[in-house]
Amino acid sequence: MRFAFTDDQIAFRDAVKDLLSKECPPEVVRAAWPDGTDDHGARKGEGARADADRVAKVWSDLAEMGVLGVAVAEDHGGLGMAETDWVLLAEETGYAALPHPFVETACVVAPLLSETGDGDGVLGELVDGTRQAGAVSLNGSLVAWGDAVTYLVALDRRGGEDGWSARRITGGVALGDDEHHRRHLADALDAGRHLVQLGAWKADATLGDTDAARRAFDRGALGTAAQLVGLGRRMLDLTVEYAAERRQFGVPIGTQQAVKHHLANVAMGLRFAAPAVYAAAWSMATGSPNASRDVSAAKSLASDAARTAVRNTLQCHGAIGYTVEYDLHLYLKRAEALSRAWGNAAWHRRRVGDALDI
Amino acid sequence: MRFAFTDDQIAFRDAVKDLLSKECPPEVVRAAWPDGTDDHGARKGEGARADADRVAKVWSDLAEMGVLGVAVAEDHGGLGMAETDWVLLAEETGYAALPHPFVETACVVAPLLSETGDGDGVLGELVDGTRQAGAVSLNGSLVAWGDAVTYLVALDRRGGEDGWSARRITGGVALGDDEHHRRHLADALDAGRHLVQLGAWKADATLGDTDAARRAFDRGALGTAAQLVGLGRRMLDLTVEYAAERRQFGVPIGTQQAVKHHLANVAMGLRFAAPAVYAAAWSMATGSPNASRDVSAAKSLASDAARTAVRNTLQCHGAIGYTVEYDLHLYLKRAEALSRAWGNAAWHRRRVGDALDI
Amino acid sequence: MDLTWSADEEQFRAEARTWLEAKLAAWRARHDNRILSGDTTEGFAQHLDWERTLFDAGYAAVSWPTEVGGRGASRWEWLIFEEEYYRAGGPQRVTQNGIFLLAPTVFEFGSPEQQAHILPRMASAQDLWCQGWSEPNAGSDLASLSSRAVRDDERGGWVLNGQKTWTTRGAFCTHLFGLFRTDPASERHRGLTYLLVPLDLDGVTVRGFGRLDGDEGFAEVFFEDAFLPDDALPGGVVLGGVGEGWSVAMATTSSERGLTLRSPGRFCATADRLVNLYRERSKDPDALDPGLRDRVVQGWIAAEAYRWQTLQTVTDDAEGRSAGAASSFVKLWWSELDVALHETALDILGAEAELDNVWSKGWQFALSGPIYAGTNEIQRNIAAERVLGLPRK
Amino acid sequence: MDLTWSADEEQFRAEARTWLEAKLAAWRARHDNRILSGDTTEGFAQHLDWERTLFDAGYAAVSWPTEVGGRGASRWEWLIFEEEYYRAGGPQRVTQNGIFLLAPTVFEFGSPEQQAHILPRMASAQDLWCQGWSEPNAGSDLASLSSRAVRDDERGGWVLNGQKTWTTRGAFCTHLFGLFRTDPASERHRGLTYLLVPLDLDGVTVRGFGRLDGDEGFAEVFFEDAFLPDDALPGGVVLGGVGEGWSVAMATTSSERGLTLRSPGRFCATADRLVNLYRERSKDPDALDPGLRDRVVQGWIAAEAYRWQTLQTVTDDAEGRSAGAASSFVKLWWSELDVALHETALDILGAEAELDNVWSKGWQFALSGPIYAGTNEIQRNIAAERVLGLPRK
Repeated sequence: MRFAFTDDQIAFRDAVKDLLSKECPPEVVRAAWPDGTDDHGARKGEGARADADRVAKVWSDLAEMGVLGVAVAEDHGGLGMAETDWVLLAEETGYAALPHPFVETACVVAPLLSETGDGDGVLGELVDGTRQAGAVSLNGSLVAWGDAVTYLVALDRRGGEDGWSARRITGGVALGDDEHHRRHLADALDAGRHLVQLGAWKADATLGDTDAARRAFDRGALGTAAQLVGLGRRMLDLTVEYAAERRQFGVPIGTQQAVKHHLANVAMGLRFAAPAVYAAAWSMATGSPNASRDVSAAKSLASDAARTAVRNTLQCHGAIGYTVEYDLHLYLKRAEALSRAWGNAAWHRRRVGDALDI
Repeated sequence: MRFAFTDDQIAFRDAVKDLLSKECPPEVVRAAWPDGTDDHGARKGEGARADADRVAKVWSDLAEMGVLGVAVAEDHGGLGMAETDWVLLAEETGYAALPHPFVETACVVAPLLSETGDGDGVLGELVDGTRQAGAVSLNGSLVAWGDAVTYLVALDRRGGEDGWSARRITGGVALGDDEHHRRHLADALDAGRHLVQLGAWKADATLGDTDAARRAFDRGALGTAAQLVGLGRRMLDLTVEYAAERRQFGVPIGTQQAVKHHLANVAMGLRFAAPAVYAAAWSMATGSPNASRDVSAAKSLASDAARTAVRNTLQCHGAIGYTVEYDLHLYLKRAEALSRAWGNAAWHRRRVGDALDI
Repeated sequence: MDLTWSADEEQFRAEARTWLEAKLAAWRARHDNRILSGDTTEGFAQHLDWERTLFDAGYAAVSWPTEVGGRGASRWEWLIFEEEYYRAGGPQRVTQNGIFLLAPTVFEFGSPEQQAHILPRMASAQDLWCQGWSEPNAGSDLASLSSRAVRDDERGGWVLNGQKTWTTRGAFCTHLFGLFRTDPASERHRGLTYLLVPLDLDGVTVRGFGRLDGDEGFAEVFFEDAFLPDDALPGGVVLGGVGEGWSVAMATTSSERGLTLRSPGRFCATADRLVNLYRERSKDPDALDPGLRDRVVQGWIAAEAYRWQTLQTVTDDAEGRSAGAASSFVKLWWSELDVALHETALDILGAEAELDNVWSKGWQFALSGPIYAGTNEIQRNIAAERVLGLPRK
Repeated sequence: MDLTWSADEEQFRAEARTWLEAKLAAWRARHDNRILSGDTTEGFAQHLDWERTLFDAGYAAVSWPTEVGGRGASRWEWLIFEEEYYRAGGPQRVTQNGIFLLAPTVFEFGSPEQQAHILPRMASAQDLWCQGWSEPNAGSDLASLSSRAVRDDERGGWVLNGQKTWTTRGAFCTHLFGLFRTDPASERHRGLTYLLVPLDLDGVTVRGFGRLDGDEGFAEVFFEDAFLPDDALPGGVVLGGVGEGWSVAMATTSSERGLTLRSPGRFCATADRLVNLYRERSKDPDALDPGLRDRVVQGWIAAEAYRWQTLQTVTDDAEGRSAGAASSFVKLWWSELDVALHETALDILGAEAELDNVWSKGWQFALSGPIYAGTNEIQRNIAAERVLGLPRK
């Protein structure tokens, strides 16, 4: 029994953390927000913008570091690592609110293709960062970074855990097929996610068996859970700093018990979600029969912890947090979006309930 | 439109409040707790005891004031008053944690018999206080003050709102028929409720139609909701007083924001439950088609408000509230018991959902 | 107790309902059924058109006397109108900060000349008022504000310096009402004056900026030696006396915290829509979490409780039993209810919740409720201290 | 990361499981399958019988060295034993305040002579220790205590005066460990001494009183010129030095707040029983609110999260990465989890919840969790200040 990461895993995490803190600061996250007004007339991401080239650079830097191929077999050009190796990296991409489909590309599609033979021959491009992958799950139709992804997979479940399927989406009014649907970003809460709404689509073939599909979905939920923990920590860090500085009634607001208790609750949720996320990574990495149950437990805890963080950190900021000029909203909206992506907390609890046979 | 009680209604309430504050202080509530140890070896109500005669006296005093016949027609010897007249009285019996079946006798069974002809000829005794009535509802089998009541009604619902029935329980191993089951108090959370567990029973006849039965149940839920509001207010009063006096860290604990917020939440819950309870009384009194829905909304709000009061007032007291020597537990346990009696909050919300056709 | 409406009131309701239905449809049609947020440049103009439609029918400020642009409706009729307004899907009132926050203060503290000038122009949306309370260092702690007005007797007016911020719809308004420090030696809530300021003065700069949802709902207002002449408005620019700003403002603030800004109609309408959403979506029960029905009903009941509580409060008020500081409970209730109703809707919508729609936009708006008009933490302090009597220190 | 148990550990688990099953059944049979609460006079005697059964097999304090009555088990084995103990339905340990609160302090601060005397007698339940921390005016504010011990060099000992209260199981214990003010001029946390006090001294009066559930779980302990001779215990009655009481006590308090008192086994077992209760009751789905399943699963997951978090903490501890003040989060989590698990069970039970049973008694017990060992409000302050670094004042 040893519940801790190896020194190598920590070192890799630290390297990615360093890279993201330099190359993906708030102004880069902000630069990924679309310019101009949306259909409602609002300028959602308004504020100082970084050079848009920097947005692309983060992704190629990550590719260079090998991060995008972390879960791809070595003979496919990856690092051949397991969930326990990348879960901390996913957490850091959450902390940075990385404006790219890291989970979909590196945690879901690339390892799925690596496992099922890469019949479409795209794995090399996914690993070297020249192509991004997307994934929709649970009959969803919203593709994150749908204007950029050029390889799209649907992960669905029909009739219980044995009914999982992974299909490549190719035809119909799917991504890229139809100029009207292509690159038209939906107006959404987190415009930095570049959501594209998928129309009716078709699939030409199934990728792998039901087990591979289930594991692909579980990796998506796990990676998202890790990102939520990272996002929660970012919101907490921002708020602790603000609460120590901001003065009202002659004292820093952080001296107020109400503020302390709000933030203690945020920290508590994250402190108990994180080990569950790491344990789920271990269950996945070791092929535990409880892997799906553990992933679902982790995602529900992480979703709930992130939502507590959203509510409490906004409240502790007050009006300044309620503006798009201040950075909090970048992380807050990502967290709110991801808390429902890949199954919300209640969906995952129902799955745990099924596993517990109740 | 006028959402307020009449001067007469307030005056009657004040008279009952005065009576109960004199005749039903905590030591009288405590005197109603059984002496000695229970089956687990615990002495649950331990502490200073009042003369047990005082327990009986409150009931006869209430009878003398006409309170027990408040909802009985004048030609049956009652005051012929409506729900809006007695809802505040019920609230006061909650505030006092009156150790008698006020709701069952005065709000449920007496008006039911008054309406359905009093075939058993017991109404006079119910009104003059020489007999107490009990009621079980929703397939329940626990009779409050089951050692004292000698007229027992079952109110059940089968298959929706049209399936209500009111039956007098007479045969089987019911109350009073069998020495073994009679007066054997069940060990329970609130020993002051003198719960008796009913065995298999039979009924000889149905009292009134389905509508009369439904209204009898609704009056039970309404009276209990009012008692819960009263109990919540009592717990709040006790705690505000304690928090202003008790000093820790050199200041009254009531200066701590955490204590303030706990108690503000208690007060808020009660402030919004109370009008819903009064509005439900009005709906009942005027035969509104929404009466059952309004009663259920009121009971769910009152149950939730009382539970918040239970949790928060205990927490604000700390260890002293966690003893049977201090009075808080008398009200706290009654509130916890009544929050589930006559349908818990979730049951009543399901009933409101049915009424909303969802 | 009588919880029924009189025949006259029912008549008032029926008229309002018919009128709203027709006029809202016509308004939408005039704008190609594409109504933008009132907190954007284009949307604000659409909403002004709606405000003038309301005014023409005497519905802009139903409870005001007809002389100043209202309809002389009773408090009860006002509640009825609000119920109908939100039931019909009427939009947020872009004039609300004037009508619901400034106007009560003008009625209480304004001179007859001020009332005669300000109120009709406000009701008709000729003058558009925004609130100048908060400053960068004075949010929850309003008494710490530092924007100052220096008397210039020679020119006959005030010289304004400082900055206001989080000024709702400031970028679209013509006038600002706010507190300025007129006694430079004063501290906290002393030495403040309530001033009425046209925003087109030289030295006043308004910069709109985005709220959480990106709408330009906020503005910063900068005052740099801006000269405010005494005759900028007929009857003068001081409301309620020099140095009296705090107590005058508190009257407005308690309006903001109290009944007027948030009538139950808005929340009951939202709750009804939530019930409808659930009814629609539960046709496919597999897609919904079974716990959601309970949450929907809980929201509906809480909105209903708010309605009952309001009817009780209005009665008490009419009969001289004032609620006083109890308005803190009201603000806590509606603001947390609004978040809960929208959060439940988002959970029903599932993945769709991420897309902009009435519920997701409404959720973002609801999140401001526990913050503005005194954070809910401060409201809980007030409730505990002033209503329950817990010790301050 | 390796979340599997070694073959030796699995062997340890299997032995414990077999032993517990057999011995618990035998113990219950010895008492006619009528086990009373350990906090009643009759029940305490039954539980002492159980404690001695544990001791005889080396299971009373598995992680202690064998020389002082333990089994020399690793921290991991201790966790395994606790899991098996609660899974088997083992009773609350009536010796726990000695074994889990005093013993860690004796290991850290006790002289070899004190250790050799106190620990084996504690493990074997010959001496039964209760905690003398709280006083009527010193609950959450422990540093304000005023019970005093005056040095009497002539007689060679201490004269005790004052009162302790809320002393768990004080009425059944033989010894008390607690803090006494030995420097009369001192204030707050200075000038205190950690004393070990036999309760049969002249001048010591113990009065048991009822906890919320009526069990005599609390006692008041009165000291009236009670003389505590230095040789009342071999090695002396002072633990850790005169005047050092506060820092010595904080070591114990952090044990109380940390891992040792509340191993995840207890909550995982409760969660498993809750799952079983739901499975049983959901056979009649009409009787159950559909939202209950979600709450059951939520409780189960939270218990599981506690287990993972504990495994992480034990690893960190073993590898020298101390959790420090983070134990406040642990106390918050398990105490609120315990209430939630029991509340959910009561809601499943419906009307039956009112009757005494394992869930309703457990619920009352759970309500003490957010209060004792530092209220949850104080724990949140500590977590915010010491872990997050928010300013104290």
